[in-house]
Amino acid sequence: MKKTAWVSVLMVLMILLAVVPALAGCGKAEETTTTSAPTQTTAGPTPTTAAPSSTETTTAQMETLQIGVILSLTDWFSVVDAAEKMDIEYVAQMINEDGGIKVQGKSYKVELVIEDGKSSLDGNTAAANKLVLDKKLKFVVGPGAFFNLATTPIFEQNKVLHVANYNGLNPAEMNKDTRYAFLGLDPITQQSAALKALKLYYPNVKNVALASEDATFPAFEPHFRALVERTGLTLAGEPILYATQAEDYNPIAAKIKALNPDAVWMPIGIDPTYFGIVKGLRTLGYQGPITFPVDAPSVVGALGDSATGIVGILSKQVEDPYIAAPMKRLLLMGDPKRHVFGLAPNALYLLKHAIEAADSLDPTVVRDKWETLTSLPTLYGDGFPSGNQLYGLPNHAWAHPIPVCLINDGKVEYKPWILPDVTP
Amino acid sequence: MSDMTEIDTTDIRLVPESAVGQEVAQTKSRRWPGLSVLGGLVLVLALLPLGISGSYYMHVLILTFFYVVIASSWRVVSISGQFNIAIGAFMGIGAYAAAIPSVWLHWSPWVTIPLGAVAATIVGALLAYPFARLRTIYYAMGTLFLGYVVINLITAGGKTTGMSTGLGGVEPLFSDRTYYYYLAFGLMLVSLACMYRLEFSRIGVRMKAIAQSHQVAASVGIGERRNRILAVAFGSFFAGLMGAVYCHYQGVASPNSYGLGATLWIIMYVLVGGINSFWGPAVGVGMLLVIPEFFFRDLKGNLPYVTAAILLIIAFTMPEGIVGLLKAITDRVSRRFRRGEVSGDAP
Amino acid sequence: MFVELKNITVHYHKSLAVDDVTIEVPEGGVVTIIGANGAGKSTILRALAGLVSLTRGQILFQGERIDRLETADRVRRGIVLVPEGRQLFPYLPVITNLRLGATLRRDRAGIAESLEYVFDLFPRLKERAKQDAGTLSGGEQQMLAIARGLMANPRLLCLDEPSVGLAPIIVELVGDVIREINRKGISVLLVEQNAHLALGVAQRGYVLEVGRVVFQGDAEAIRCSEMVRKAYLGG
Amino acid sequence: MEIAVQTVINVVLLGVVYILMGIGFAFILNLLGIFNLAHGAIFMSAAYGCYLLVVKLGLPGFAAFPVTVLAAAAFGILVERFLFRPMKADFNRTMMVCIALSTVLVTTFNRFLGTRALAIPPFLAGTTGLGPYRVQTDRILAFCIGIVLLVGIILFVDRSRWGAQMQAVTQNREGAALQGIRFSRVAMLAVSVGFGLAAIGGVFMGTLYNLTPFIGDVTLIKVLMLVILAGLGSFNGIFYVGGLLGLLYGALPVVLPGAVVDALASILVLALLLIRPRGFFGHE
Repeated sequence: MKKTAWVSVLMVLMILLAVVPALAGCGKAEETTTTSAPTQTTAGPTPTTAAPSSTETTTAQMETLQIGVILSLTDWFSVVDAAEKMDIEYVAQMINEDGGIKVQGKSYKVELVIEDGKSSLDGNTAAANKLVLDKKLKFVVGPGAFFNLATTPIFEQNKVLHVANYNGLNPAEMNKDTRYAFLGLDPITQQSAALKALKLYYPNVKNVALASEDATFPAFEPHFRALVERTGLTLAGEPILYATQAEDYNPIAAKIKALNPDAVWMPIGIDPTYFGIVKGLRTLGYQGPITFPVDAPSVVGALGDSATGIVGILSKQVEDPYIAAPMKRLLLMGDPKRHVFGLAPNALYLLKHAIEAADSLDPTVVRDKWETLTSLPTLYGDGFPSGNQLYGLPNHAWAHPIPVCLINDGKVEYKPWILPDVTP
Repeated sequence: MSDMTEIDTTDIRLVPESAVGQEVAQTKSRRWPGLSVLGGLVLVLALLPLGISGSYYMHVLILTFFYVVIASSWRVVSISGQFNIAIGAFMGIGAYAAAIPSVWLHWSPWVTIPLGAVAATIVGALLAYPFARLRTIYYAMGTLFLGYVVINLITAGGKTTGMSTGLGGVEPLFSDRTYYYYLAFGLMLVSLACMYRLEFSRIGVRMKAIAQSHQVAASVGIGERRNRILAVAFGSFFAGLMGAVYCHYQGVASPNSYGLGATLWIIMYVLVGGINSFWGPAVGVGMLLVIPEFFFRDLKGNLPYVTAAILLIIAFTMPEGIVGLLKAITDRVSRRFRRGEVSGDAP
Repeated sequence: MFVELKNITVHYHKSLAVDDVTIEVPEGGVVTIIGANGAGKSTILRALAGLVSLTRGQILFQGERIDRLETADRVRRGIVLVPEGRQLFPYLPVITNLRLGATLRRDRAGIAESLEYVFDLFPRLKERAKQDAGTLSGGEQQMLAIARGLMANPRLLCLDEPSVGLAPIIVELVGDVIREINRKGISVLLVEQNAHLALGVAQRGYVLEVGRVVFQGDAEAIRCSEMVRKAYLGG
Repeated sequence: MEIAVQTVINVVLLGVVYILMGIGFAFILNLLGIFNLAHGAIFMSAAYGCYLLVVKLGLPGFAAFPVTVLAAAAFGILVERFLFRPMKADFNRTMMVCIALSTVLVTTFNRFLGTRALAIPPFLAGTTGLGPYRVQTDRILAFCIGIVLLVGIILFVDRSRWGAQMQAVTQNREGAALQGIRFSRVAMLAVSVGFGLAAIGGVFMGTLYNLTPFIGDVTLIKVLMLVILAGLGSFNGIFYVGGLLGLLYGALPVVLPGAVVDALASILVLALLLIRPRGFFGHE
């Protein structure tokens, strides 16, 4: 009997152990990023929770438009997507504050239906099915990266207009037959900004070493090679590939160093890999510039004094004097020091303007209109279509000015944003 | 304690000692209520698409059917005393054997699905061969590693396998989900029938005998290695078949659906349901897949807490899984019942 | 009485192994339990050491009930079992095996003294102190097992089949060792199939058959008993 | 030449981390028969714990390191007492408990700290000259601490009372009980030492590389490989095999691209395993 008492006490403890963080987690979603930035006082008067209550009164009479969002909130890709969730919610709030999405004289309040893609193709399939079958949504934002492999067929079959944050260039994700697929940011265009910035600020660079995560690389390879050529550079040696799930990136760094390139270009990967390689390269005494998509404070925080000679693209910071107005507004809606990936929020922003341009809530009408548009506002300024030939679709993939910064000795210097080259 | 030598350094009870053929001995009258419940369930599931056609729950149920078969096939391997941590890999072999010809050669799904099942069976049996001399925890560790190697090979396969991102564009079998529902449901019924037949056949009893004591089994002329490989081949056939159908249904094949994590969850389904009972895997899938999907999906990032809590509760309160607990309860009830009628049962 | 097992009943894997057995060991005495294989002799020792729990009955040590105590607490009181099959630590050197015997002792001087004593008793072990226990011969392993038991500074040393699998000459040696141990004032409870050896060293004995005591008395009385002669002494 | 020097350093460091993790895992496996699938999560949690102590509480690295390790060891005691012991060494149940524990830890860190890649600030900043080559000072420090710890572990296992008791329990549980060794205490010690060692590995990895809530998974696989190949019940084997794995994963990426490394390394290990299915150094 003493045993059973023990067991029941344990059970209660276990349940508490499981439930308390769950509940705490629900309430504290906003705070997840503030915790990683100790210097919150510099933010200035930026109410994080006051805003929704004030807008609720004005939007109360509006009808709502549900927009699906697929993000991976659990498992490995959540390193990216957990932050995206917060920002896309801010963008929705921003749209609602501005009076929602206006279609045929009516205003629709945006309500996001966020589903967890679980960082796997299976999880994304389930999420897409849930949005399409259960919620009967007509517009979906996301998912990011190669997860579109799983979701594109479902959306196409059900004629759901879907705007991916970013994709893996796999033909199964977007091709001439996927007429409902749109893309918030064309990855090749984005990378052209990296090379352009590199050439601009380091004119002596003649060749670059390309280091990339291996799984998605085959699809990107020809485009990256063409891009290097278009920018007037050459590749130093063959591309260096590494597994997504390596622990130690020093061997990769040593390999890059052995090529002795003028600069290093890392177009695909996630933060841990970038940081690992940069740290390794700097330790080895490699002096040349390194370019990759960054979040400036994260880079400085994680790399310390190894953060030098970095040409970063896509860092969004309030102190950036060149920052586009919508992006600045987004940053000020929460802790401005948080890490903004800004891909899914941008996709939602694009979608809003496309719907308004088409003046319809029918995905097919919106699609037909969107295919005729050549300019749309984005969070980063004026967007333009890119990669029409690459995807075989007119105006489905979009690009926009890219933020650029130089990081030297742990100090960030913001540079004018670069207008990337249009991908054919 | 003369048999001390045959117990390995770690004295681990991998497959609980269930009485051989205990369930065969059940009297017919006791099986009746169970059968009628089963029949009712089959009927409800067969008619369900009329009500939920085109809803998300249909997707969940289709997945459920797949995983019931896969978890059951793992349990079939386990009745021969083999704690095989490579079942996900066998499923993956089936899936990729179907997906690669489908994507690159545009073969019909009706060809690639059987191909996947056969490939998984053959590869499964071949790979089982060198491991058949291992027992208990050595076998578990060896197969765990085997699964890891298979997934690594898939991941290193370059464009052919799509590497860690997965292979997209696998041709669908049907355009209507209802057909998938009936296909998966039908396959589940047939597979479960086959497995039931095997488990309670002579071969199944032999496998259980091997699980309890390979020496005793050998002494009565049961070929250990042969029966163990047979169990793995049988299990991997169903795992491969379901893997192949699964990848055609999802339209993609990706290594992380078949890796160590996926395999461990399949095993968790069985352990939660009860490894000692034929219906354990089905109940486990219901507990760990259907319940979270139906009722807790909106928790999103917090969903793992629910599954962890389920695991802990079961581990603490039901050592033999849910079905084990139910069985203990019905046994107690029926014993009390019988005691009222007939007194003085022989021990 | 020094050690008393009062009316103990033990089930082993749900089957009855020992049924209502009473055994008494006087202080400083040598008591033996003889019986055929599977009679439940070892089970009695295992129950005394706390490796199996009692279904019924009591175990008293100097009048104090110990049947609820953990094995370690019984060892601390001085009840030490040298198990059947020796149960050495095969991949540890002899000296470490011996020191592990003194796990619960804290008196450095006392441990050193015991070590000296067992090395005196078994000079072979001193020669092989650095060797892994698993590499010793059968006889040496038995010596080591007894020596390890002595390292705990026992007051009652229980020996489970010490002669099993040993050459006759070594069996004799075991007998000598038991007498020597007893001379130091340590009580001994000896379980044996080899009744010659057992009755040669014991003052009292119990004969066990299928979990029950069928005969008990002085060693001499047992040796003379018709039944025991027939069953265990080969004539 | 430089690449060779760097590779040697990488190999040695990775080897040290693998050995630390592997020994902890093996303690738990050999003594309790528990396949501790939460070992990677403990490793990850410790790295995050150290990060929180350094960055949030402002503790100096040299203080945070031991605090983290002790906290992990204390957590090990709790886990043994409240999660492992009630399972009565039932393999299936302990597996469920380990997976649940790992899920809870990973999810919690992912919920609260998962939105960006973090790194523990270096204990000693900068680089040190090693002849003509430069090496991160932290790596040298980690290497030195690692070697000291490994020597410490060897001494602990071979020379100390507790080490002897742990080995005794591994080799013969009942025999050990008869010497008055309390299994529950040794088990508690094993789990706590195991978790402590995992924490040391985690802090090393956290300073040298980056933190995400999922770093544990990759390392767990390596540890499983290590223990499988070394064989059950073997402590020495882990040192050799840990070195081998360090060599495979430190040197192969230099010559091979991406996923081929994992594939080749695991095939090599599988081949070795087929020669000696019970591992190379385990006791039969």
